[in-house]
Amino acid sequence: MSEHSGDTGHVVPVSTYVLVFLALMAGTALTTGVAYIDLGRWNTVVALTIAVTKMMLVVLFFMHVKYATGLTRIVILAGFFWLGIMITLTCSDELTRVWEINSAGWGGIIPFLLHLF
Amino acid sequence: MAAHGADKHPPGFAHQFEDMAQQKEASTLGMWAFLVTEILFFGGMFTAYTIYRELHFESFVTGSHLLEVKFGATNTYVLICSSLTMALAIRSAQTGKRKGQIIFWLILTMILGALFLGLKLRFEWYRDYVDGIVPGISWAYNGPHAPGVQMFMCFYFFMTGVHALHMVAGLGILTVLVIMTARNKFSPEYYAPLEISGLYWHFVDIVWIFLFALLYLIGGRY
Amino acid sequence: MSTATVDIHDHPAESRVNYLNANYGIKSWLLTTDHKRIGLLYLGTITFMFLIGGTAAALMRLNLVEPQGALLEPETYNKMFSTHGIVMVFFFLVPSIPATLGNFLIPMMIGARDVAFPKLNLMSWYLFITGCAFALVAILSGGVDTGWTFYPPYSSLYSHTPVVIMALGVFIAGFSSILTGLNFVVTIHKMRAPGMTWFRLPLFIWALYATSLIFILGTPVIAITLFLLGLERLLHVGIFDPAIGGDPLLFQHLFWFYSHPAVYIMILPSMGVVSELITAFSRKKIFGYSFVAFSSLAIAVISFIVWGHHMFVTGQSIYAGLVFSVLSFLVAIPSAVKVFNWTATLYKGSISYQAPMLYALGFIGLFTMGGLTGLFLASLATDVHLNGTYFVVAHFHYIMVGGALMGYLGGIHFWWPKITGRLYPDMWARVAAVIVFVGFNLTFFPQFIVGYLGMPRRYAVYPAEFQVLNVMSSAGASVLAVGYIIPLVYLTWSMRYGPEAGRNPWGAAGLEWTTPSPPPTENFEVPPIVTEDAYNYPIKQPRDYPNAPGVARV
Amino acid sequence: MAAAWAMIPIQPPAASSIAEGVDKLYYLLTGITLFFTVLIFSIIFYFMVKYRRRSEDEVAPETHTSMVLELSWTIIPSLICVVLFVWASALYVRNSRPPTASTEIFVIGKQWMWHIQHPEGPREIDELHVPVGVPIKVTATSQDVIHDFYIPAFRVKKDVLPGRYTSLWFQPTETGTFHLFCAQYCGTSHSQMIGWVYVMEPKDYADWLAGGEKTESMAQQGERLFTQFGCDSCHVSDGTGRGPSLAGVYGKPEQLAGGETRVVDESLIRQAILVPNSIHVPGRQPIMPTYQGQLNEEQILQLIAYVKSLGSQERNAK
Repeated sequence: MSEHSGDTGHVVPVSTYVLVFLALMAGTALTTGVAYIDLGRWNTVVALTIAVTKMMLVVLFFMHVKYATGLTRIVILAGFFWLGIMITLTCSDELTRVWEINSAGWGGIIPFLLHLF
Repeated sequence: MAAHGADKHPPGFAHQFEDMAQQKEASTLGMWAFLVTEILFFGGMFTAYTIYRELHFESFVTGSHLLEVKFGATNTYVLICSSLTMALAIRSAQTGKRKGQIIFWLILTMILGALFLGLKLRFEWYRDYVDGIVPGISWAYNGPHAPGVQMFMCFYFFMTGVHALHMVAGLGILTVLVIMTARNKFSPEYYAPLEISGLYWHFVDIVWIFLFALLYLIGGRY
Repeated sequence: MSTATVDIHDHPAESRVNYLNANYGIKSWLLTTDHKRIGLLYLGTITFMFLIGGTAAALMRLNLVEPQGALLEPETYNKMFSTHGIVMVFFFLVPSIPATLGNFLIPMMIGARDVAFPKLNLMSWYLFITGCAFALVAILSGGVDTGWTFYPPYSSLYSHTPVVIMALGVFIAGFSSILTGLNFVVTIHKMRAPGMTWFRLPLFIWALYATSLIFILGTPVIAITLFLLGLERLLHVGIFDPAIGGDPLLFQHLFWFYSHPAVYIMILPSMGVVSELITAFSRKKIFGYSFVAFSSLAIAVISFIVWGHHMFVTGQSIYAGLVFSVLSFLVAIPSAVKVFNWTATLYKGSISYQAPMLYALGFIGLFTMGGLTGLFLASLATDVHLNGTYFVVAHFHYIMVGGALMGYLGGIHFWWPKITGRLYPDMWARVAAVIVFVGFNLTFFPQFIVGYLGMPRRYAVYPAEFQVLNVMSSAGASVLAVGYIIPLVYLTWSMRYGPEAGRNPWGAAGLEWTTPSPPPTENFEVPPIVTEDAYNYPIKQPRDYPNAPGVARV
Repeated sequence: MAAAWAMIPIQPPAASSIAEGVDKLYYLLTGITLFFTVLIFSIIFYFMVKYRRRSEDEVAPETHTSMVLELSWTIIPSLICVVLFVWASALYVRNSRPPTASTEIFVIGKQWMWHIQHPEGPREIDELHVPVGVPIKVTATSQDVIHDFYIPAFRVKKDVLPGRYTSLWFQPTETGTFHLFCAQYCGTSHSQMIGWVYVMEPKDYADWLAGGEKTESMAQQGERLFTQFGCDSCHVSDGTGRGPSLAGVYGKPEQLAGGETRVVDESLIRQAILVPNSIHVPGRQPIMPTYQGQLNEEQILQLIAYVKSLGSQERNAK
């Protein structure tokens, strides 16, 4: 038979839900406010960090992953891992095309490879 | 191991399973696997967005400033409220509350979902149409970075459009849940349809959280 | 395998209630939630699609007999190879083994009554035929001419054919794949019989588990990509449009993120089938069970990080080229491990050569060649010359036809007695297997050479110096066609006139052989409890193959 | 019979300096493929005969998984793959870097023909004349869909993309006539988008260039466009205009806003003409208007040739 484990029927107290809800509302207010402050490149970092935090709150409490089995967590992580593969390897092409022309920085790897062989 | 063929099956039990616990685990795992496909479905657009944002940064900032933060933020609040009401609807079923209470939370969730779509349509998409910043349908933008801004607006409409389609599907699912609740289908032993529909609803909420950050707040609004 | 003692001397199939005669009428099929019947619905559908794709291929090969085109206008030829590619990839090969044999066998092999979500399973089939219907509408309204790859900007802004309808068909069929994969993953995780631990699973299950992971993780990306392409075509502006700074290569990245793993959707289930066939017909435990099992998972994971080798000459960054090249070589290793383990399984076996085994051995040979010629394309310097030529066409046909299709035919022949309760004439089946093997090599081996000579693919007309090799290839294709038609005839014949098969005509191990043929609706008379590893040859229960081909009748 | 086999071609002409290296690797790969195919087939045949089932009740003896075998057929293929990767990649990197003193040719692909332009002025359609023994760099773009510039005899191939430049290079080693193919499906007449490459002795090539009708060089045509579109009103050569002087910029690294440094090449000049405000040079206002839609691909190439000629004049002066 299959592995029966984990407490999928965990009842989360209403107070937890309300606290998470308030945190999410506060997070939204915060991220909107920060957008009006000039942080340069850091604006994006802050906006994404807050978005990821909000996502974690929703996933862990509203979606009960805090109380879920290891299998559920692996499934979720796999989803994000594969999204990471897609973004990383696509960027490895799209964002390095100008490197070929630019001999500085990583572009220097080509003469290096030529030397090697 | 629960013996198959026990005389009395709880309501909602499907014959291919051994017991309710196995059935519930299966449906939860199934829903999570489906959400993984959704991550990658939206992920295709997020990948494209990431790359173009890097390549056409200035255009994307200019395009982003055509959107109004107040509507994006309001809609974020609305969706977070709907997530709370959804969670409370499931909790009511879990703890065996009267069906009236479950239906109350479900309908409140639907109202909030409909409010989101209404705001989006009336105050954003319709105005964009009037202002001529809908690529391919009504395009009259003449400002700086015109090609890149058009690209940004393509992303804006494709991403929020696909998200809105998911909201509409969610409203359909909620309607079915209300009917099922009214017909006394759920009990503290069997509420898996509520639970997994909740997962879907929260997922759609999460997608919006990212869309709000990426489309409205990108590169700051100062 | 079952500890319960079951009288294996079944009454004739007609007098027993089984999944085929449990109820009758068209409605009992169209509304069925029985995984076995759904498998057969798929079998019928994909056979029909195979005939369409095969007809397109036949017309192409006929046209290429003469350099100036023997039959078709270039425009028609372009539609033919597009139809062939789209139908064969999305509507035949991707669903072939998973949706037919997988649906039929997964619950039986793990000792379950059905898949986890039977209604969802039926919905998958309805989605699939809806996708097929869209594809047929597109074909009947003239056909698309984009190639199966749908590269923009040709497909989005230049083609004058019903691209949106065809893309929609593929999009819908994609959702069918997603739901099938999801169903399989949950079934394998949650529905295994008592005692059926992960390492007692037949390797077919491991292979389909790996395949299902690709369905779940890859298919959504092709869905959204084709969706964006359709929008671009409808709105005349979109994210792949170079006029507004879009990058057509981004489409190729997203397309191959799914479509390269899709090759492994086709080949992994075949590898699973071959693991079953090799063990059954040499009566041996598989050599290196865990290596074969984990190599399936390794292939599934690695398949997602190699897609850039389709783009070495497209203007992709040289750095990405280097990364994708080294990753592409990685996939050779688990593939090699599988081939060597199958070969080693034969060592000291008791090998018999019934038709399924001939297909399995043919698979190993052709897959070896297909895999090794892949090295030419993973190597950057040679890929520059060979990419986009007939060498690539030959290479992927060795994998997708020599590999995937041989495995599919082998599997159909192996489990046919279980599915229908009938035996087919083994002699005809052996003849057909040999014809397929010979015809296949005649068709595709010359294409390696003509590709190295520089003949680009998708050419309706070509320089005269390539004619000899093209004529050879077309001649081989006609042999191959005969090899495909013969099984269609005798398998259909056997459904009515074949002798009763009994439970286990091959003397094979595995839960599916412990139940009557055809199986009862709930698969097993007594829910099985598993106490042994897979492939525990010699099987301990009495063998039952009175009518088996090649066996002396008492 | 032997004569019939001889009719089957098995090798394309090898007529560039790149071909030899590629062919060597090809033969190595063919050797590896043959070796393993023969190995697997022979083992299978041997087992098929030796261990064929002799009686229906035959019981196969149990054999156990051998870690040594498993490891060896994991590690040996891995080592072969490492060697192949290193060899193929080194060759590829070398084959993708044109020698600095290459002669340039410009190619525009459109459905369904190849427009080829020599810097000296002559234009050709579906024909390419080149001198033997000289490295030649091809810079290509497309007016519509994706094409692919493929010369099998030289073992070179590159996609030709709309909105972007790609390039390849080759050095012909033999005179003769060779196929030019489009190797990326581009629509109805894809298979007729083919042409010929004529490799000539340098003297014959010079005669060919001089013959035919007299045309201005690409740089001269670009200079006229430079005036016609009013580029010279801002880009004044002494640097006093509203835009920077373009003298000598080609090939020099330019510091851009955000700390990025890019060498001024064909792609950057193209970007500057079509999407000027995507390039920020510190201390300059983004006032240049876009010329998208006003210039065709050929004119852009001519302008680039002109800008490049300014650079070489400056270098010559030094």
